[in-house]
Amino acid sequence: MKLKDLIAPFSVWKRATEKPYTAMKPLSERPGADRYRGFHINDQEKCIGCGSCEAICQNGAIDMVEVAGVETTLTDSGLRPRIDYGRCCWCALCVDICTTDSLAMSNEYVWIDEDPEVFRFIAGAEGKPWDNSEKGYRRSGGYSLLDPERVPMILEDPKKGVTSFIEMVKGYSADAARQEARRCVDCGLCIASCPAHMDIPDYIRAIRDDDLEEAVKILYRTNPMPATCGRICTRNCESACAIGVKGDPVAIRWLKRYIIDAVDPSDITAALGKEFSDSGKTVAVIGAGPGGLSCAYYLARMGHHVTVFESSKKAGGMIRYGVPEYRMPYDRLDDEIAHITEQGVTITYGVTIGVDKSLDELAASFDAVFISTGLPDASSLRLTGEDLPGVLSGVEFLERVARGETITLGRTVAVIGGGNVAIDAARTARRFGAETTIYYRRREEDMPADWEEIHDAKLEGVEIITQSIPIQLEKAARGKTGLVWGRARMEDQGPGKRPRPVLIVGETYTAEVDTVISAIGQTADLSYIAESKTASVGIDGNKVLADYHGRTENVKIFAGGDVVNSIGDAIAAIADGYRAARSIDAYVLTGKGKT
Amino acid sequence: MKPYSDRGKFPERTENGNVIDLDSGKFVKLWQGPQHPGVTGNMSLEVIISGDEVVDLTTHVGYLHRAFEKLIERRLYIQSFPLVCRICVPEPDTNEYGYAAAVEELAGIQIPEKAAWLRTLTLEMSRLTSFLMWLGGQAGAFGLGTIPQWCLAHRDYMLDLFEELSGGRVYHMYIVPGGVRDDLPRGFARRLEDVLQKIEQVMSDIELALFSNAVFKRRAVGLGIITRDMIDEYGIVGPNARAAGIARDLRKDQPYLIYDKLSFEPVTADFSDAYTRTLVRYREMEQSIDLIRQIMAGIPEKGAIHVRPPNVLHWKIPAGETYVKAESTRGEYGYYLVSDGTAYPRRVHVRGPSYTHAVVLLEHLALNTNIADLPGLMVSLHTYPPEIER
Amino acid sequence: MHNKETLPNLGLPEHERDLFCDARPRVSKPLASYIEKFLNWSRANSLWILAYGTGCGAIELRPLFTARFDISRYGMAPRPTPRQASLLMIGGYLSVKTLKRVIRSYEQMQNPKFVIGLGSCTVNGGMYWDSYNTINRLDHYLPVDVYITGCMPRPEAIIAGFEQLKKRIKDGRAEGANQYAEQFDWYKANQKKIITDWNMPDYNW
Amino acid sequence: MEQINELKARYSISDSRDQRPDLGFITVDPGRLAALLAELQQVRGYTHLSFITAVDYPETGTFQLTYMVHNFESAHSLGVRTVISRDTALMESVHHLWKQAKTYQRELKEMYGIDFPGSPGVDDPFILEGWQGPPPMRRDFDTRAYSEKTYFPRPGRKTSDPRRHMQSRLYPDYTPFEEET
Repeated sequence: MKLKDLIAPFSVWKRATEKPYTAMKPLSERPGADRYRGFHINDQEKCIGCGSCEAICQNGAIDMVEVAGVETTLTDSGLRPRIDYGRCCWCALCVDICTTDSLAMSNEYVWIDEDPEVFRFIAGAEGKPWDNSEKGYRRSGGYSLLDPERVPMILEDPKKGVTSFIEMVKGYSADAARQEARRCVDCGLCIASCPAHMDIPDYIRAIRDDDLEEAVKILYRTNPMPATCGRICTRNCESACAIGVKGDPVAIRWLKRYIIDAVDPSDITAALGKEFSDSGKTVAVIGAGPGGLSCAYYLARMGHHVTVFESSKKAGGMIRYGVPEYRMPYDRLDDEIAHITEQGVTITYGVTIGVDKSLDELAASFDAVFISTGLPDASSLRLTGEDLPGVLSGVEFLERVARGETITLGRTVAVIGGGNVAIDAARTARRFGAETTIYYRRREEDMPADWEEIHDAKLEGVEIITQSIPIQLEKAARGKTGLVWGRARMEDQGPGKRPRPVLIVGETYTAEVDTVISAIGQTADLSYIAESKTASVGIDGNKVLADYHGRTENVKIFAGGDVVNSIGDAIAAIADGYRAARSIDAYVLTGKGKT
Repeated sequence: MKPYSDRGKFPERTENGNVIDLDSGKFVKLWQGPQHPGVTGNMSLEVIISGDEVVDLTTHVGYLHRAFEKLIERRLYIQSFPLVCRICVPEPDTNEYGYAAAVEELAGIQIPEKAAWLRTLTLEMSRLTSFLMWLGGQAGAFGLGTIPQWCLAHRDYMLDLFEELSGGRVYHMYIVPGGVRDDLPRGFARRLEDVLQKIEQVMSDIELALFSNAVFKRRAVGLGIITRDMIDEYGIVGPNARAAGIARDLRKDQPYLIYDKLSFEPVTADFSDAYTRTLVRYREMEQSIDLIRQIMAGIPEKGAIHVRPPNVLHWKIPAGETYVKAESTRGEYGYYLVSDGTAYPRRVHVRGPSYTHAVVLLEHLALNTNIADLPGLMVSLHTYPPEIER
Repeated sequence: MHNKETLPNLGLPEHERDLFCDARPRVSKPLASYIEKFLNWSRANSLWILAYGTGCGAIELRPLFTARFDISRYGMAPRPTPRQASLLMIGGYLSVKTLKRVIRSYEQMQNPKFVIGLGSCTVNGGMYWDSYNTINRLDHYLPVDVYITGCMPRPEAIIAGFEQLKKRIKDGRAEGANQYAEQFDWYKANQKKIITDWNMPDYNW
Repeated sequence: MEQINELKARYSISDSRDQRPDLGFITVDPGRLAALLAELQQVRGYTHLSFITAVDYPETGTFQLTYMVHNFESAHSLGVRTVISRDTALMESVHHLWKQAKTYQRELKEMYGIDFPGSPGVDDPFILEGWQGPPPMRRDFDTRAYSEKTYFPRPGRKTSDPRRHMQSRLYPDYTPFEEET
């Protein structure tokens, strides 16, 4: 032992005069660091109740519960996370996965109680002292667990596409579809927005698991025309998608299309099976559009004998005659209709109710009748000069193209309107080589047409003039038609309302074009109902009055599709058809109608 | 000074082992722990003494068994990273790294360079933090009360830095599969340097107060000698092995993260007893401080910190198996991961160095030591029971 | 053989039963209120903690005892033996094996005695909620005075928890030991339900 | 790995694979395992045993045992795997090669019910105490169900699935078409 070993330890006494380490104030006042993972905060306004936090919590600490003052809407489940601090480990995975970035953590950390039952709270809704904390853990910019970007869709080269009617959207490959399907967080918020309430997360899961047979079964549970909806659906679901809050919504429509394109039509029949009972009941369906076909399909699978009366030569309704072939190839539609007729549905073509057969006759010879005649006629522009020879309606134009008629449009075309029909007409006109311009009253973001359609139309060289109100149509030189239009400004209508276009006095222009196509809406001719003596039902303008279940005031008559609902798209008609099929089934089996 | 191993072997040994007849009155059986300040963590030692000499020792573990490996099997891949850091409380980052690296390897994820630097930084910071706590414990086990006070106070300054960086004091949960969770906060380098200087200062005091302390020397020298031929037989790793002159350090031998870009040499000594092991770890603390400075000098200014894995709620990892290891304060710490291609791991095995150090090695080294030195011996092996039972 | 006042100690081998006390714990009646008030004030200001790190929570107890947080200034100190301690800190999760030792330690502590539960695990199982080896609800096995949330609670939160406990003691509400004695059969039944190899006295005096 | 190729025929090693340059896996018959490990340790320089562990495959009724050995000279780790029957769950002990092997074997006995006859103290409880259920690490043991039954979670928790909740609020009258086949 050295002397140093005895002395050296005492040398540290020199520290005795220094400031002690101890913090003299009560330390409970020390705030957590800026990033501290303290107690949860949740912005109740931003939160949409998707439940991803519950799904990722490995501690089972989160419950989704109802909160007073939060309504359930199509984009908000109305549920909010309640966190059990008897489970939480403050790992902040819930914050990382949050689809809206509403969930975060404060830097507060002191919560003491004598009662073990109190440590459960709905973050952000119980007025905790830390609710408005600015500090605490937030997901950092360089780190995320969710993929905000959609797998890009392969499109036909617009320069090439504009010369023919080949399908523009090529569809996902299996890899791309699985990759896109992985973006889904399985929350199911989208289901409510779909009129047919398709089980979207489940079929997306089936894609992920590569189980297409299961996916097909899920599709046909609510929708007998998935190939159609996979292409032309208005996809309200995607606007409710939780991923869409911060990034691109999951491409639900393209995923649906992938399933049905990847499966051979014969495999669909095999997957669904064909065994069903025979009830011996007969049902007439008027109109072979999506609503009629959907109703017929489900009725047939419920065991009833269905006859569809269609005035045209082919089935499909607006999907065939209103949607151009480059969006909805006819052979895919034919496959889909073939699958429906395989279920035992008879379609009688070229029979117009009210002309060849009356509604009364049908009501007398069938156990029930389903009306789904849609809105086949174009609405009037109500402008002078509408009857000029160079003016035609979008519906008429598209229908004639679909029938294969030859149409001379000339070199320049003006399309009036901003809906899907307007875009379809404009892009079809481009395929006839015409320089096409769309005139729309409001701004581009107000256009009811699908944003991807608008985008693709522009790629194909369609020009869009927004905030332009047509004033009148007049005859112009060299057989042209003059479209007189005025510039509009947008007038604010208060919060939550769409701004209204108002004509700016004095700013008028005239466009001289070869053809004017008006596409501002559609209407129906319901005289065959009004003429009926025994089977008449309530009518309001161009709409048939029917309830949610497709039941009209006449116990035997049911109705659905565009002729009933105000949404006016294919999926709404399909949903109407399905619900009406259930009502009809209940009626023909029990003889009881609306209670 | 006579090392303990020179004492006569007692009790008598036969081919079947020690002859210990508790009824003979020569022996006393004592339970040390789990509720005992002299054991590290929550474990217990079943000690048989004769006089004050330990003649037999059995380690009992399992008091902290939470079935991590079982729980991981029923959690998604992402859900386990908050779980694994709980396996070793004083040094959670090694666990976070091991788990994340194993998952990344099977998933085929290459982490960005900056994330690798940040990971190395946290690993070295946690090494220093863990050693500070251990050094306090080592001094405390020999009855020196002042040094734990210093060490834990300075460890707390390190925890402040961790809190600032990761948002957590003890459980950092900073290393996630794919990278790290956040960049360095503004001004972090300066505050880190301040703390490092404080630690250097206190370490110079510790050097005087501990290594030149007659009490410590007297008790630690010759205690629990690990000879070179024991190393592989017992599976001894880390500072325990390096103190015996075996220059094995995974950071050097099989460099991971960015250790190949840092300059350092494994610390070794040539006689592994409690005193030398303490000294080796003390030098490794100095080395850690140096490494942290090297990292802070070399860390890229800009760059991605995280690669997004596929949606973690249904992240399936291709079937396969791997074993990823890292040099923790105690030595080789590894994660053996088996994936069967589903969203849940088939098996995760956590290999902690204490598994051998605290069981077979301690049981061997404790023989013929003085009962009063047992805590000192145990701490000098640097063991954490949760690694054993997980 | 055993009347209602004694415990059967069936877990012990027969020859050992005589070695252990078989009395039931008794509820201690409070003294006159002003004396009790004074006693409670004294108790609140000298809480001695049993140095038993039962789980992760122990990691944040060490800083408390040392220089930076230094709870000695609140009259608190770690004690190595239950006989000298009045406060048992449950550091989070308890495996069944540890629970057995914790019960033993708790019962060996002298009245009045207090229990603080640290972290989520003591409330509802915490992150080990689905583990086969850890209990979910501490209050089923021991009377708990104060819970501190966190995983782990920071030293500052623990100090705040001590303040709460002191308040509870001064208010005369910290009657855990009496509660344990009153509902002894319920606690014991819960304990024995999960500790299947009960090889110690029914009450560890 | 050249070393391994030499051993291949003698120990009928199947399925050898390089996971990384410094990590390989080989599979060997259970009967040849102890001999192979002895050669690896004593001749081939794989002197360090990192761990022994088991992987449960109830689907095939087997356990895979993995012995991770390490060669410090070549800085190469080798995972020696062997597949044994889940029903008999019996394996030769290697405690004579490495001291710590007995601890691993004791753990495997307790957690998986794999017996290593001759391994010192293999039947002593290691981690668990008074455990009466099946070996808990076996995959058919449901830890969550056990926990809920034994340690009963605190009541009062209730959660709603967003999709069911939205249906009950927004379209309660809608039911999808289920085939009755």
